[in-house]
Amino acid sequence: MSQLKDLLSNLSPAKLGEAIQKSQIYRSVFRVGVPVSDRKRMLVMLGNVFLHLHPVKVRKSGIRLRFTWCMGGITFFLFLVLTFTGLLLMFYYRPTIEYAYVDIIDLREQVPLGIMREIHRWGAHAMVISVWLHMFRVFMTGSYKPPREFNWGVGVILLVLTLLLSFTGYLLPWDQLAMWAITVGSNMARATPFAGYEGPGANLLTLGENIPLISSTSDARFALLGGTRVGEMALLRFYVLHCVGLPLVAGFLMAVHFWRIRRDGGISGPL
Amino acid sequence: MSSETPNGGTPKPAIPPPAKKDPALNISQRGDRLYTDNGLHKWFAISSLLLFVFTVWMIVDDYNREWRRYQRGFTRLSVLQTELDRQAAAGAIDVAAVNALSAEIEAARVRIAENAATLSEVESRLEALNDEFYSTNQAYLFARAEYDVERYDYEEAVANDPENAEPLRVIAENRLADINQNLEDVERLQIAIEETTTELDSYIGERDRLSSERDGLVAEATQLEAAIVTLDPGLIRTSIRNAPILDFMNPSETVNQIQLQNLHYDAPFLQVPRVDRCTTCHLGINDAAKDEWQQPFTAHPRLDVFVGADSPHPMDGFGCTTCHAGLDRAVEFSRAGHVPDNAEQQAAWEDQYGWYLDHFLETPMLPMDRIEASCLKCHTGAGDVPEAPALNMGRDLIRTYGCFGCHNMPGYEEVRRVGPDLTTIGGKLDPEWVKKWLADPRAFKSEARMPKFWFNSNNGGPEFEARNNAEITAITEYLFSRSQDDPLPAAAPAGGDVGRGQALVESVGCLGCHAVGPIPDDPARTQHRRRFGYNLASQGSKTSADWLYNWVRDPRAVWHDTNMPDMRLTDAEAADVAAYLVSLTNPEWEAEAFPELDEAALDEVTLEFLRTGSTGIQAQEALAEMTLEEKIMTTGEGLVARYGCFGCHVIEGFETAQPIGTELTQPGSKLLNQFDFGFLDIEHTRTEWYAAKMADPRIFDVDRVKRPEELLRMPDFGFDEEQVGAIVMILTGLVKDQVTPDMRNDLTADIEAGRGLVAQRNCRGCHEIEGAGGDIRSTIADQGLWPPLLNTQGAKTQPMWLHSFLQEPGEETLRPWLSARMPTFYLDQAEATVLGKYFSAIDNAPYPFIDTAIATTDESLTAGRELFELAQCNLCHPAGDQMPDRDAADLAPDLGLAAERLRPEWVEDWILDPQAIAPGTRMPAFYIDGVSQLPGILDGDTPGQLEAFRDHLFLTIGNGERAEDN
Amino acid sequence: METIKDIINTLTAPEILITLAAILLFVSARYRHLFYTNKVALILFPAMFVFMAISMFDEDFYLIVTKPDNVPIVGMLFLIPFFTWLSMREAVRNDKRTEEGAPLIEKEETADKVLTWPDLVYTELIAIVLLTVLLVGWSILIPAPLEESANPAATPNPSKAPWYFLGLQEMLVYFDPWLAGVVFPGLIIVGLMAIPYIDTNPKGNGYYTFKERSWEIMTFLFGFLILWVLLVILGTFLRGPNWNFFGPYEYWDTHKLEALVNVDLSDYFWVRLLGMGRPDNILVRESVGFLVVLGYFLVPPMLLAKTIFKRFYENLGPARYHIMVFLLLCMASLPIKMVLRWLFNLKYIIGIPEYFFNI
Amino acid sequence: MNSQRALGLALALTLAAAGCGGGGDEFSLPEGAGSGGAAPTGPAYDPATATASIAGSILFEGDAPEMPPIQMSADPYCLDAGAGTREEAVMVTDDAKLRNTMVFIRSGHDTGLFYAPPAEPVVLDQEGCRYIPHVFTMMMNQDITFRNSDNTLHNIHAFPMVNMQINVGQAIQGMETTDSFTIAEGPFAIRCDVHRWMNSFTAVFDHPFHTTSGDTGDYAINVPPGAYEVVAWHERYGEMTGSVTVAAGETAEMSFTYSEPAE
Repeated sequence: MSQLKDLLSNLSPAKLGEAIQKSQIYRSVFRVGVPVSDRKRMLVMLGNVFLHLHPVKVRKSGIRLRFTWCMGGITFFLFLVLTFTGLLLMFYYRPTIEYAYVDIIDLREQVPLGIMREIHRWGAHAMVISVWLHMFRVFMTGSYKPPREFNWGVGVILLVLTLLLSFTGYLLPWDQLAMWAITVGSNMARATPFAGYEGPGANLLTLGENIPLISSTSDARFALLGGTRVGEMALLRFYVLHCVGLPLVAGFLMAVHFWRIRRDGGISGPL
Repeated sequence: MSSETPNGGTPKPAIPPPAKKDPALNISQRGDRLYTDNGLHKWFAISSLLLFVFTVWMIVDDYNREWRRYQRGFTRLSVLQTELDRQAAAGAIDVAAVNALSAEIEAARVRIAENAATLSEVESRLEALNDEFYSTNQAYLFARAEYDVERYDYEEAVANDPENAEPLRVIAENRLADINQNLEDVERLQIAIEETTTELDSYIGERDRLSSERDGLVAEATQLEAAIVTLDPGLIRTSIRNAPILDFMNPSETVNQIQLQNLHYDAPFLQVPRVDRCTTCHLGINDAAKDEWQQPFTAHPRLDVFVGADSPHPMDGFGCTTCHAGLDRAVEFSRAGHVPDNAEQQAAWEDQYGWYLDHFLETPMLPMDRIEASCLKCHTGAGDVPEAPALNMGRDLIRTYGCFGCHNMPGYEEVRRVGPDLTTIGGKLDPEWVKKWLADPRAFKSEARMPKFWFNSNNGGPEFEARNNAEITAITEYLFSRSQDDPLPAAAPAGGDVGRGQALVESVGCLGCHAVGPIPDDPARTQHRRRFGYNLASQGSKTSADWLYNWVRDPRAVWHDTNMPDMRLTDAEAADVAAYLVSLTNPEWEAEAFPELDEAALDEVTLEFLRTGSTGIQAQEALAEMTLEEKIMTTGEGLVARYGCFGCHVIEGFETAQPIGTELTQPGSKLLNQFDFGFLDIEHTRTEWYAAKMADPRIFDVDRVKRPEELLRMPDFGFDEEQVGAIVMILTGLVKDQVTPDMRNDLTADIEAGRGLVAQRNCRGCHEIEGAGGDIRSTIADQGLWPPLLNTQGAKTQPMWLHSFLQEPGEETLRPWLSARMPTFYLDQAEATVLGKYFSAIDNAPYPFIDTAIATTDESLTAGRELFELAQCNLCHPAGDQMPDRDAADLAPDLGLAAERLRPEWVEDWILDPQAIAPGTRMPAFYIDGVSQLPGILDGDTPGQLEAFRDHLFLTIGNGERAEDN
Repeated sequence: METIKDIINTLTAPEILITLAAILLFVSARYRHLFYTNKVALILFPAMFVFMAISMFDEDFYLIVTKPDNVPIVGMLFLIPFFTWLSMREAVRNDKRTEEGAPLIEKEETADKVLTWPDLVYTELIAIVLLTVLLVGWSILIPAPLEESANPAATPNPSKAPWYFLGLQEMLVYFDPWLAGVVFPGLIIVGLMAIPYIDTNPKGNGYYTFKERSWEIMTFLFGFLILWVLLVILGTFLRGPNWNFFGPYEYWDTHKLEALVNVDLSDYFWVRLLGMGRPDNILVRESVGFLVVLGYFLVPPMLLAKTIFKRFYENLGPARYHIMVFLLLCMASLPIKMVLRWLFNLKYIIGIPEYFFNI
Repeated sequence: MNSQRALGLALALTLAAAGCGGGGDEFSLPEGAGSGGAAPTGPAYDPATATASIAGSILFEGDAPEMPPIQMSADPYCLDAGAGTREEAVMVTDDAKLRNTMVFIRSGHDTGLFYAPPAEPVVLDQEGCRYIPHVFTMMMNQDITFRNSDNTLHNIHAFPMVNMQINVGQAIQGMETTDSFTIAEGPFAIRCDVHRWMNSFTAVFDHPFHTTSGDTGDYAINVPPGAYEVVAWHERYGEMTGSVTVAAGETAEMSFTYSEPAE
């Protein structure tokens, strides 16, 4: 009887919590326990694979919104949001010209939580803006200066990748907006010097007298679109780039970017 | 560092040193923390709450779609309706009968109770038997299974190891004996159970029978009650079924869709199968009982033609957007592309549904007054489409006004130019008349079909007057100079009488295609087919009596390509008609004279033509050297080319010229940005553009500054609003959507070709075919004198007879009471065959070989004679040599012709209910709702009587073939 | 009201808008103590908001602003000025403190390090949650755009690139595609990546300041705000059918025409100046253009190295110096070409359409 | 988008309630959904309320045109049975009243009521190769019985514009056929196609306030008190209308005068 009483008294939430925290399972997962002491708080930062991207301690100024605008973090979070919603959208979207457009209509009309498309699209736009603003802030605080020169360079590539991700994604709904935006955008490739058939120097690249190397079916634009106009092949190319190619590269560079932030002294501040 | 507080509280910082700097900068001076935990918690709490709210909002917003409201409403109404039906069914129950049965059941129950002991003994016996049966049967089945294995072992051994097979055979055979024993046991038990059940039934059977009888009386009400429970299983169950996430299993609210693999949503350059989701909201569309339900639940108003499973266009095969257009996959009111029919509806929709026009929708729904345009997707021929009057009017207009002369249009490639041959203009008209005619054809007669090229909205100003007159003069002179006049075959005999001529024109059938002056509206039927031939008003001011005489006497002799049939007029009749037509003059017209040619204006036009291909200076020099004659010829030829006169008229030298108008193969899919709206303030839609263009083809030159030769050239046809609407319907209906041939399998080439020919020859001017036409009837007051309806022509007449009749209609007089006559159309073999096939195809009648041999009995023939006499057919119908004693006008068709003219099975249908086949016919019915009104013969047996009628008609009166008895 | 609209329509013409914006940028930087203050912000941003709100009553303005894909640019219209103002305000404050001999704002806190958990991690979490809320709300209220299905036969007028590339598309007005679409974007990327290596100014590392790096900041702001963001906004809101300019309150009439009377430099030289025909030989014809372009890229570096860029030349050394000046000259070529176009209707400095080589 | 509304809902509703609550309450069944088919649209009319009366005569001014005899040679039977019959278009009594004129109420009666058709049928007889009566009125859905009292073939061919045409052949003497018209419509003819001279005229009403001037040239209609538009219709002379107001228990006098129009 008394044993039962003991048992019951142990069932109070506090005691239960304590018991759980003492259990082997809990300790195997959360090495440190509830980070209530400063020591534990540091250990948490060191012990967690995600959190250890951050140093244990940061400059006060470095966490001020006024200073960082949080734009880098927002950009990364938007990238995660886009990955997640993009994954869901891939279940419903077929990158063929027959179905691309009607699948988007279905997402709007019928698919439960088709709002994922809205989140994906607006998130993508927001990411373009936030990445610009991140660059703007980094410049204005002079944070590209040594020792962060290389990381600035990585950041510039990431910015370009962000624009390319957005650009490739722009085509996928296969509506007039998409097709003509990509047509206008990709038409510029036609004018690539030497590599585009309307670019300067292209008609100098000939075999013998009059066998052109660069024609409308063998130039930079053709390589980009897989055809002479924005069609089925362009859709597939852009889809693969959008869903696999570019995110992989961006993910890899992001890892470098974050690692270099740590290596180069964390969030910048006056020396 | 070591100070730990529970709840993750902040270590109390040391008291901050006084701020050294501008406090506005808010520089924290507190130790190793920037924020307080409570502050962060507060922010976190607020943001989390917001996130929760927004997440809920998102799910609700995503879930709460418009269509759910309709589905809930529909379920609610269905429950209400079923409840009303149930009440009605309950009210209709014969309560007395139910009560009587209940009493009997009670009595039976009492009797059962009296025998309770025996009953229970029988029941327990039955139970024991059932138990025994179960175990015995199981033993039998197991033994069978063992035997199958042993038999296989034996067979296998025989094949592979014959020496050792014998023992196995013994084993299997022993087993077989066991099995037979088992089977016997089982069967014995089955019999025992059956007997016991019968015994039991003798006690309780009566009660059960009575009960099921009583259930039968209330069955309808009970079923409806169950239906209500199925429809509405209660709030909680419905809620669980339709809850977000859970609704992936078996929701009652769901998006309904019709998938159409063969009908495509026509995206540019590719075809996507349609997925019509319209029935998600239009839930009662296929249920005739819901015809008065409010939208969106209303049943389709024409389930006999559309949507209904038995209609020619069933929902599962054709969907909705194939005809209605709109976005097939949308389930939201505006996005689906609903388009209001009028401003009132638009206001109501905006109020009720927040309606807006989705400008990104390529094919918004067609408003009701333009829905017929969709028929053109499948009904691609040039003939009429049943039940589409406006569309047919449009097609008639295109055919009669000859749009295809200048514009390439599908379906009209082989049709000849609509205007008269101008290579013989000199023998028919005089130049003064032609000039005045060109200047304003409708001043000559309001119904003129020739469009107006000059003095229109873009060349009607005073500055154009001299120029227009010069152009008209040049064209006229040019045409006459090229005319090769053959002498007329005969001169008109004297003595033509105007009165007799008028009577002839009004009675022989001219008015099926022609009218004299404006055509009065007739609410009973359309009149546009009477515009097929030229309006006869003012004819006397145009052509001479000689010409008219030759024309009406034998049109083909004057113009071999004419559509005008031969009315088989005698010479005297032709003279009368010519006299009458000559008397129809237009004195105002004759009083006016055409202005003299202004040579300066002519020079200006001539110069335009000379300038093409040479410089301005060269042109000036060339002009200076030309005579007036040469100028006129140059200009005339140039103008014929510029205005494309050869599109409608045969003009020498232009026989193979290319049409000058815009191609109209898919005008309904022409992209909006390819239309030039100019500065016209109209809505930028295809329909509006076409409507404006048809109402005034030059309207888009308004406010434009152009040189004369750049002006729009399409002439003004003077269409009224209705005509404009009809043509716009055709234009918007010719879309690029491709329908696969198998979707048109009911619409055979025979039907399309026949409809085309019927339209081309204007058969419907006089006859009603497929329920439409017979425009001439408006001019004939007495229904009895109307030309025959051809509604069941294919089922009615024998192919051979029809074929020869169509080619030589003058051979025999079928209906002596009619003054209108079937003209000779000079149909060739092929055309007569087309019509024969067509009539047979629409009635699903065999063609061309049919069996007219009649199997009969002598009794039937006798009965036929009696019936024939009783019904006094001979009172009106001539029958062979029996001629009724009546005026020819009161006679009915000669029954002597029936055997070679009619199909036997049709005769039976006809006698059974003449009004059903030819509403308004004089032929009386002798069968009311299928019940014979002629009792006493064949015991009043309707089918027998009908056969007897037929037999008499074909075998006794006519010389039909009697089938061999077998 | 109509007069005000007309005035704004006139003021937003590209030549005026870009000039005004440049002037505003430089003036505000010159008088930054007055301009980048809280007070100005409190007036400026609400005023912008009110201006937008009132403008929404204009049908044409409403149509273009509420086009779903233009929503981000409307956001940018507020975000970019705000963050420009914010960074400049911080810079001004820091400069003031430096002048007074006080430590920088950031510096004061730099010494103090705080624990990442919870201060940073927690605030990041809150930021994530709030951003999610924003995205969800935005997504619920504004459906993603979906127009009619793609149709290669129906070219919309105007056809626009995605909004973030509209700066490049706007450049097409002044340069041929090979420059505006390929070379310049490449140079932008290269130039951005080169910044850390040609900006050797050790000051201003890790804190806001204007005074210590005013040259770098002004160059960057000019490039980013005027030559990129402003051109994006211009391309989005003010370019209509046929890429013609339309004021914010103007109806996009497809019939509107602009006279194409631009001429090449060779025309100016041979026809207008020398009064003779253009030589047949392409190289001779375009020799002036080649001279101008070569001169543009060769002469200024030398001159500048001797004069106002003397300090740079000494600090950077010849290699870095020449790269920097080359990039600067490329950047400057856009406004220079703009001005030449606006003032002289100059089309190409070198125009060899035969080889698609037009500058 | 109902986002704004949904925002309000969001806080208040749990997911299940939001998903599965009521909705669709704004819809309702069409009127008369329960009775299953065409039903009286209003309360039934009580004939006892017809306490007033409209009465009068159809007068004829001038000399009555003489009706020509009918040429019945088409059917030998008729030659006998109908010997001496004259056309019946204009028949004037000795006191100068016009027979065979329809009189009916066009407006003024309560259209909200349901007027039940009389149970007894109208009878149209064919005797001596003519229709009896020559002019009559009836109600919609009222039975009409055609009777052939002649020993020859007749067909009864009604030519309504709105209703279905009827064309029944009656070959046997004494035959009766019953039918009805389901829609109210103005006067139309009934003819025999076998004997083209035979004709009769009727009209179908959705109310009981109609009669003919019969053989006497007088008529009377019982109506509830009220103001009415009264119409007289004659097969040759056409329609005349008049207005009348009548109180309970009173009889309003309403006469019409026809005359042969001047040629």
